Amino acid sequence: MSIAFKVFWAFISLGVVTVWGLTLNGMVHKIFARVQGRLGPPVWQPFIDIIKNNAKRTAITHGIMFYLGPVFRIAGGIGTYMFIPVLFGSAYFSNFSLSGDVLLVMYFIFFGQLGMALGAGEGGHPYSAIAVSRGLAQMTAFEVPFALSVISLVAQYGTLNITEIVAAQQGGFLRWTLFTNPLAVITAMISMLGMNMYNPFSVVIAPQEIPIGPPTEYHSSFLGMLATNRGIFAGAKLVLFMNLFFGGATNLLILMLKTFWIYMFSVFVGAAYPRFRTEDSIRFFLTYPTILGIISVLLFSF
Amino acid sequence: MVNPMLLLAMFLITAFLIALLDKLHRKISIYTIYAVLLIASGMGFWQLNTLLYNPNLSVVVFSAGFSAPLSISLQFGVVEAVLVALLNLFGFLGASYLYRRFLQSGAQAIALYLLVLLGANGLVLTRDIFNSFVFLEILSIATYAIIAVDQNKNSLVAGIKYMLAGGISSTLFLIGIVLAYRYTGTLNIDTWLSLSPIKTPGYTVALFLMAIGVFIELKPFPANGWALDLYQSADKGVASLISSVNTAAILFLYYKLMPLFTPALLEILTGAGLISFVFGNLIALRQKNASRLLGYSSTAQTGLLVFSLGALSLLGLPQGMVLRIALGLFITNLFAKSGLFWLCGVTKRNNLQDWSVLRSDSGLLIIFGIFAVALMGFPPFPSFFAKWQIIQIFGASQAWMWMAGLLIGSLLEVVYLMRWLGFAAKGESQSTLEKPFSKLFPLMVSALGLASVSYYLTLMYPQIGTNSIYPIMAFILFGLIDILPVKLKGVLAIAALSLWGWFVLLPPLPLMGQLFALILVGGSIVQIFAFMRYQGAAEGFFPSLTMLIFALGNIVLASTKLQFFLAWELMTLAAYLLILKGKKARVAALLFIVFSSFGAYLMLAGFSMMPNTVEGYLIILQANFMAIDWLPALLLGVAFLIKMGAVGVHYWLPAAYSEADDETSSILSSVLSKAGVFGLLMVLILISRFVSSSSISMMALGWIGVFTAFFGALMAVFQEDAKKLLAYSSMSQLGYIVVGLSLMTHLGWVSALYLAVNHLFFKGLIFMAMAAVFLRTGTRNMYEMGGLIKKMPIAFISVLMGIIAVSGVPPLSGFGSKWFIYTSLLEQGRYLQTALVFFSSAIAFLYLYRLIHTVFLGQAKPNQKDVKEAPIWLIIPQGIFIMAIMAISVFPNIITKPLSLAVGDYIAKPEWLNWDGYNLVLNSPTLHGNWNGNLVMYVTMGVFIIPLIWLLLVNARTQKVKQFNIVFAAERPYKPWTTHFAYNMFAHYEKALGFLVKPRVTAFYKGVAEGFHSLSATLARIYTGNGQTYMLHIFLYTIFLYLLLGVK
Amino acid sequence: MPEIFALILLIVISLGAAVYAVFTKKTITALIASGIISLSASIIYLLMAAPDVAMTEATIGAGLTTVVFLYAMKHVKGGEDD
Amino acid sequence: MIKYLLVFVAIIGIGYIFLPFVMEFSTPTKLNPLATSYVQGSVNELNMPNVVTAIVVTYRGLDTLGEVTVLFLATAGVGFLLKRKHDMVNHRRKCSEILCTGASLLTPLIVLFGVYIFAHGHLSPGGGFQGGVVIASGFLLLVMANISFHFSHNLIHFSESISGFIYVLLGLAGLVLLGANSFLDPRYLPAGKWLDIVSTGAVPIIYSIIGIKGGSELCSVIDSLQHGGTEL
Amino acid sequence: MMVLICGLLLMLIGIWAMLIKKNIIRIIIGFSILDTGTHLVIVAIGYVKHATAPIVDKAVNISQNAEGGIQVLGKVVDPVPSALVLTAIVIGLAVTALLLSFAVRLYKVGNSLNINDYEELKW
Repeated sequence: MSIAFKVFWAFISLGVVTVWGLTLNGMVHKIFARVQGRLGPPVWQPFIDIIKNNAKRTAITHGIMFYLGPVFRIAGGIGTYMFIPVLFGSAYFSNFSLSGDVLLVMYFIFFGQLGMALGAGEGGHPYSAIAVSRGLAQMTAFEVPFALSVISLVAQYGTLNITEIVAAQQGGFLRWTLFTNPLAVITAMISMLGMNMYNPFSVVIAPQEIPIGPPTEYHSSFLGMLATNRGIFAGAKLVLFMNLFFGGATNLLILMLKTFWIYMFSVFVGAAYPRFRTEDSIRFFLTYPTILGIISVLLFSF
Repeated sequence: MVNPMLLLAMFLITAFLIALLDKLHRKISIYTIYAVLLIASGMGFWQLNTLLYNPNLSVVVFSAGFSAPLSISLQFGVVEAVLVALLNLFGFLGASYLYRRFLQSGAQAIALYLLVLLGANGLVLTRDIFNSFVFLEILSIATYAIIAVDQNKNSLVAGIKYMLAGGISSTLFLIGIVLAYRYTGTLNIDTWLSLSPIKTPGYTVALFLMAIGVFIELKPFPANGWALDLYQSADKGVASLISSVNTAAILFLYYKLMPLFTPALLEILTGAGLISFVFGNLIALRQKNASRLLGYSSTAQTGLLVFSLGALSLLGLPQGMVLRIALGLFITNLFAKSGLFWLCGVTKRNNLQDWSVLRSDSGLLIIFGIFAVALMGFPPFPSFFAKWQIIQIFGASQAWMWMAGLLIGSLLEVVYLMRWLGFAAKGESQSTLEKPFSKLFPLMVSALGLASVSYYLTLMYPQIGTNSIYPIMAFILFGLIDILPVKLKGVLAIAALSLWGWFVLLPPLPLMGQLFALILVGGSIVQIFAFMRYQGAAEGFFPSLTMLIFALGNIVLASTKLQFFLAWELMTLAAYLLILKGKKARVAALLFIVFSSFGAYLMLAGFSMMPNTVEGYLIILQANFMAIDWLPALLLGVAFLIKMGAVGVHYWLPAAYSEADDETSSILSSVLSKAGVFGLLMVLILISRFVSSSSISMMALGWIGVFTAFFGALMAVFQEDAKKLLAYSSMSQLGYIVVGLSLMTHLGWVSALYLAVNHLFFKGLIFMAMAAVFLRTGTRNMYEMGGLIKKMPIAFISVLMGIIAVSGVPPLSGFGSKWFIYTSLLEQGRYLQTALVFFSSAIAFLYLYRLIHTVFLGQAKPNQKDVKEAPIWLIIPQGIFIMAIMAISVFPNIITKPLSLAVGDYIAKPEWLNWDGYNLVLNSPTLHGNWNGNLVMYVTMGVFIIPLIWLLLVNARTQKVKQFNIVFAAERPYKPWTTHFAYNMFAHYEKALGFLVKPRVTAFYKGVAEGFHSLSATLARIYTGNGQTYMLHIFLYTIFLYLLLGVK
Repeated sequence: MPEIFALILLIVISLGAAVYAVFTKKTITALIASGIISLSASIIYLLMAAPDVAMTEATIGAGLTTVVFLYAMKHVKGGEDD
Repeated sequence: MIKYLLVFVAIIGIGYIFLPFVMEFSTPTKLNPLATSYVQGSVNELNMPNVVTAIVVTYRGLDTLGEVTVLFLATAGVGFLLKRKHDMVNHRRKCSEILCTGASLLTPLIVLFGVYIFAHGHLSPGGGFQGGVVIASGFLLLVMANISFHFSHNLIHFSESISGFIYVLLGLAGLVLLGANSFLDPRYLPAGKWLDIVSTGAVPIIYSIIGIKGGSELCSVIDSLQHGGTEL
Repeated sequence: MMVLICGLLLMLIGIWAMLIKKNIIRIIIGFSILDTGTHLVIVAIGYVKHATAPIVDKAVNISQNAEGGIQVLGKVVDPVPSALVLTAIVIGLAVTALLLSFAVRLYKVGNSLNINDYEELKW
């Protein structure tokens, strides 16, 4: 497959995941609203927001990093997605997954966060920096169980290659990691709660304390870009989880189904629990899920 | 040959006639004794010269026309000649120091002084035991009397204590002589030696009394209270005389008697010498009074000499070798100790902290430094070689206790001398010194003499090799041209080092060596530019700096253990001097040198247990064919880990990195730590045949590395001081390297080396950029900065590149290092270590974000509104490093392939590791993975540029607002800079995980230091100051040794 | 035989004087006791067939040393007793 | 209390150290070879009846030279410690007539006796030091008795210096006349007749010089100690 | 034998005096007792049973051999210890004199001769 072709299909898949991710976001808001007894925004509200924001004409900037922050953010989102194979066995929906393995993906997640943090930092608003400090702190914590579960997978499958991990799970749902290595999956799902930053781990965008969080100073097309990324990034993460733990997907329908339920898990938890303080959430991640993860690693390393 | 009788006659005639000469004019008598001493010294040299060309010359002279057992014989052999030459030379120097005293005191003092020297010369020359007693008495009584040149209460009391102690010991000696005469029927040592051994208890008693009489005169701990008081209270010229001439002569007497002793007796006295060395140094630890400290040190050094002579003889070494080693120690002590006493007299400061007067006087400071450094046994001074040889011998003979004692004592010595040096170099003082020429002259001669003697002794060690000379030469040459402008010196240094590196260093090295040579020397050369930012001459940097870099090269180039250790010590010394240049670096430098010395001594011990290497064939090449046992490997490993700052022994690291000057910190962190990596790698190569990744030892090493990485990162998070943050960050990164090395696999080593190279680039880059920031803002506290991105964009870009590389975020080279580490760890099934490494590198984000945010982003401080970009000299190295990082990020193969080849010399590249174009493919049975740095770079650029273009399209005309304008959030703070979120940025993290980084290590080392200090204080309580108690000590000590001897 | 008795007598005298020199309160008596020790020692030397030593001890040990002590004590009046 | 205990322990311990020696000591019945050869050599080679003197002046002359040096040292040390200003006057009781006369009569006799002792050192017991002390005691008598007597410091210093100088020269003469191994060898002068006062080479001269030297040193010591130095 | 023990006891008593007497003059007296004891020990060691002084005069039995050399037949005591003691006595005097002058000097400076009053230098 020529590079141009590959790029083309990568964009197609990107478009799909963006739309799907944004839709999921919309659904989440709706669900939260219903749980809280409100009517809630329409499901397509994220799309409206993006268009509206991009259309705004007044814009100010605090400097070059401020300007580049959203770019870093979305590049991180897209990049992460680009290194994940989307559909198993599909030559078109494999993106650039050949250029690296799961380690690359895990690290590329940081790319956007770091850039965003820098941009937010230059904004000069203390809320941004506070939120970033909380977010990074929490991130270090939830990465530990996540890494442990990935390591457990490596011990299990002997590969870092996502495609190979998916391949190993083919042949009936009983071969999914969910069933062959349930501890690792539990661990990973708990850490996903942190990754998605819904309650109880919503310390970054804690509305009562620091309205909006890192994007405090962002507006107009910057904000639009960030909102777009929220869709892409959510999609990318979901696809990654699906690949690693839930047998991957061979077509888009299964992909949508699986990712929807994976997402809904964190949403349901989020709707049911109050928020942790930062230190509590760090402690939480470093205790139960970490212990689970260690057990799962030990189970497969002997 | 010179007739030694003439020597004695000359002294006597002069002494007797001096009163008459003095009647003519005071100066005549003074100059007469100068002449006499110089002639005597010349006679020594002449005799030495004669003997060198005519070694079979008879060197024994009899008196009264009868031969030996009947009459008294004098021997004027090589050793005697050396001693006569040196002692009289020091007599002369001491006399010139006492010039003013002599002018005041008159003929009697001059005659007494001369008689001290007569006693010393006689004691050295005579071969008759009773004659020794007579000369010993002449020496002692003359010394007692000359103490009175300073007739204050303290020196008089000390004199009485000294006389009583001396009286007791000479009585014991005399009784011993006569008792022994009863058994041997002779008083001549040579005749005595030819007798068959006598085995009755009575004879043993006689020997014991004789030995103890001399031994107590050597002031062993704890029977030496009198001597300490003397050193403290006497005129410094006299104290110097006692510690050098007097002690040397008695020591030689001890040496002459040694062959007579039974092995049991010699063993006990040797042990007592070692005790004296260790405890003398231990008590010196808490001394605040300079002369008393020197007293303790003198005790210790004498103990060391007694110990070395005894131990080496007990081990059955040839006397020539014993003497050569002892001479190395002796000469250093002679020059340095008397020099230090004279210096005490020049500064007239008793409290160590007041020695900061030397600060304003660089000449004296250099002299002081030479003495202190020589005394501690740093190269190139003779004591270094002596200690090296002793330890090698102990290692070969498996004399572990002796070795341990020697090393512990030496370490204690380093602590107090370096603390003292620190006070002198870094204290606060404005006062000036009165420096009469008569007092400066002996100091200068002594320092120069020490240096030149070192040169000649260095020549005696052919295995040193010519390369080892370069660092010292560089130090001297750059010391001489230190007044030139710094830019010129920088160019010269860069040129010299580059030429040397290219033509001398690189050609003989294998790939691995070249790699380290590039890291160590190349990395340093780049950073020399930063030193050129100073105005004027910026004295003091370049000698140490060039010495450091040459020594670093020599470490790689070493082919013998001695060369390696020599280069290592020179490197340590140079680094110490550089650190000491920092404004508040006194404590930090002390910590550095103490920990480094601890490491160096472990290394010394380790080397002693390692087989000898072939000269001229690089160690790193030989390592492949050699093997060492686990114990040397452990010792060497710990030594190198200390240099790398592994967790537990990292205590020195943050202090040294943060308090040194910024350029120095950069070199320390980015380059110097790699010397430790090199050493550790060497050790691992040496043991590669016995261990594998799954060995317990390597697992343990891996955990050490992981915990270093983890705790380093965690501690970095909580720092307010940017340099401390970077220091801990370095520690953390070195932890990854240790983990990689511990894997003992091809991939593991490649990952470690990749990280080493990378760390050089990004840490050098960040340090340079931060150096610029510190330079411009004048603070290192991050919360006192903010918003500097607009003022210092280049520094910001450097730091940005640096932190992306550190954090391992793709696409920059840092990700490569992370990828290598994880895959190599996972490949070996070290899953839990992988997890902790992952956690550490996640924590890295916290401190890196803190670094860049609080310094460059957020709200600018109003007092920093005029901050400018850094000078070009700091930007040049940054540029070089950025280019390097970009190059290996886009084309990772230009570094990974050579690394793999280099490692391949030691551990073959496995089949399953492939370089597929730019794609790195791993297909091991246990792990599959791949990484294509090139493609990732392009993809990343693509996904970055497309949104950027989009943003530029829709949002091209943004309105630039002032930094303080954060109105969009509907707020306008009254004082915006107070909203800069910087101080205690990760308070929540500290709440959650702070318990892990409670300063346990600090508490531990504080506890150790405290323990040593209170031990030292407790031991010092035995010196009650009461002369009678001191006598009691002597008796009890004698009895104790006697009981140890256990005569039946 | 009379030599032996003389020897024993002298030994007893010198030891007694030595003990007395330790126990006496006054320094001057201690000094005299020490002179007696030297004197008896010098006679012992004579009995031991060492006339040279005897002479030396008598003149230097008993005589001169005592004089030196006396002169020294003249200069430390008031400080010479315990 | 502890101190007394420790002193007790120390004394017992020192005694204990000598115990093995005392246990196996028995008075010998014959001389050891070295002593025998001293006795023979003294008689045969030096022609000297007093073996002790032979050893002191000749065989172990270097020791004696050292001994003289020690005495010189003590003098210099004492003089140095108890230095006095030149105008210092001793206030002493005037002596009685009898004492003054007796002392001035006795002194020359004592000095003469001292000279006898050191001049016959090679023949009979006694020698330089003993004679020197006797001379010194003569002068001591003068000092104690006579108010007007002062040691002539210059004289004392001069005789100290010159006699020491001559002693070394006499030693060096052996070196020059008899060869490299003959420092302090008195045999460059004829051995003379057995039991003659002018016999045994240079020994009488050397012993006399030692006597003068010792005497003047001891005088000097006494002088220094008797005035006790300046008040501080 | 008796003299040897006497000398040793004198030495011990001298040491005892040096260790318990507070006054410096008394300590020096102890030192001179120690010295005397030492000299006694040395002389005792040189003693030969039933021997005469080492002075070859009429009291000593001598014979002349063929070459004119004199053979000493009578027993004399060992002359070596005697010679050593001579030196030792003089040295002892020198030390004592010097000690005393130190004491005198010290008394003038510190106005006390109690050794416990001079403990400023310590630790």
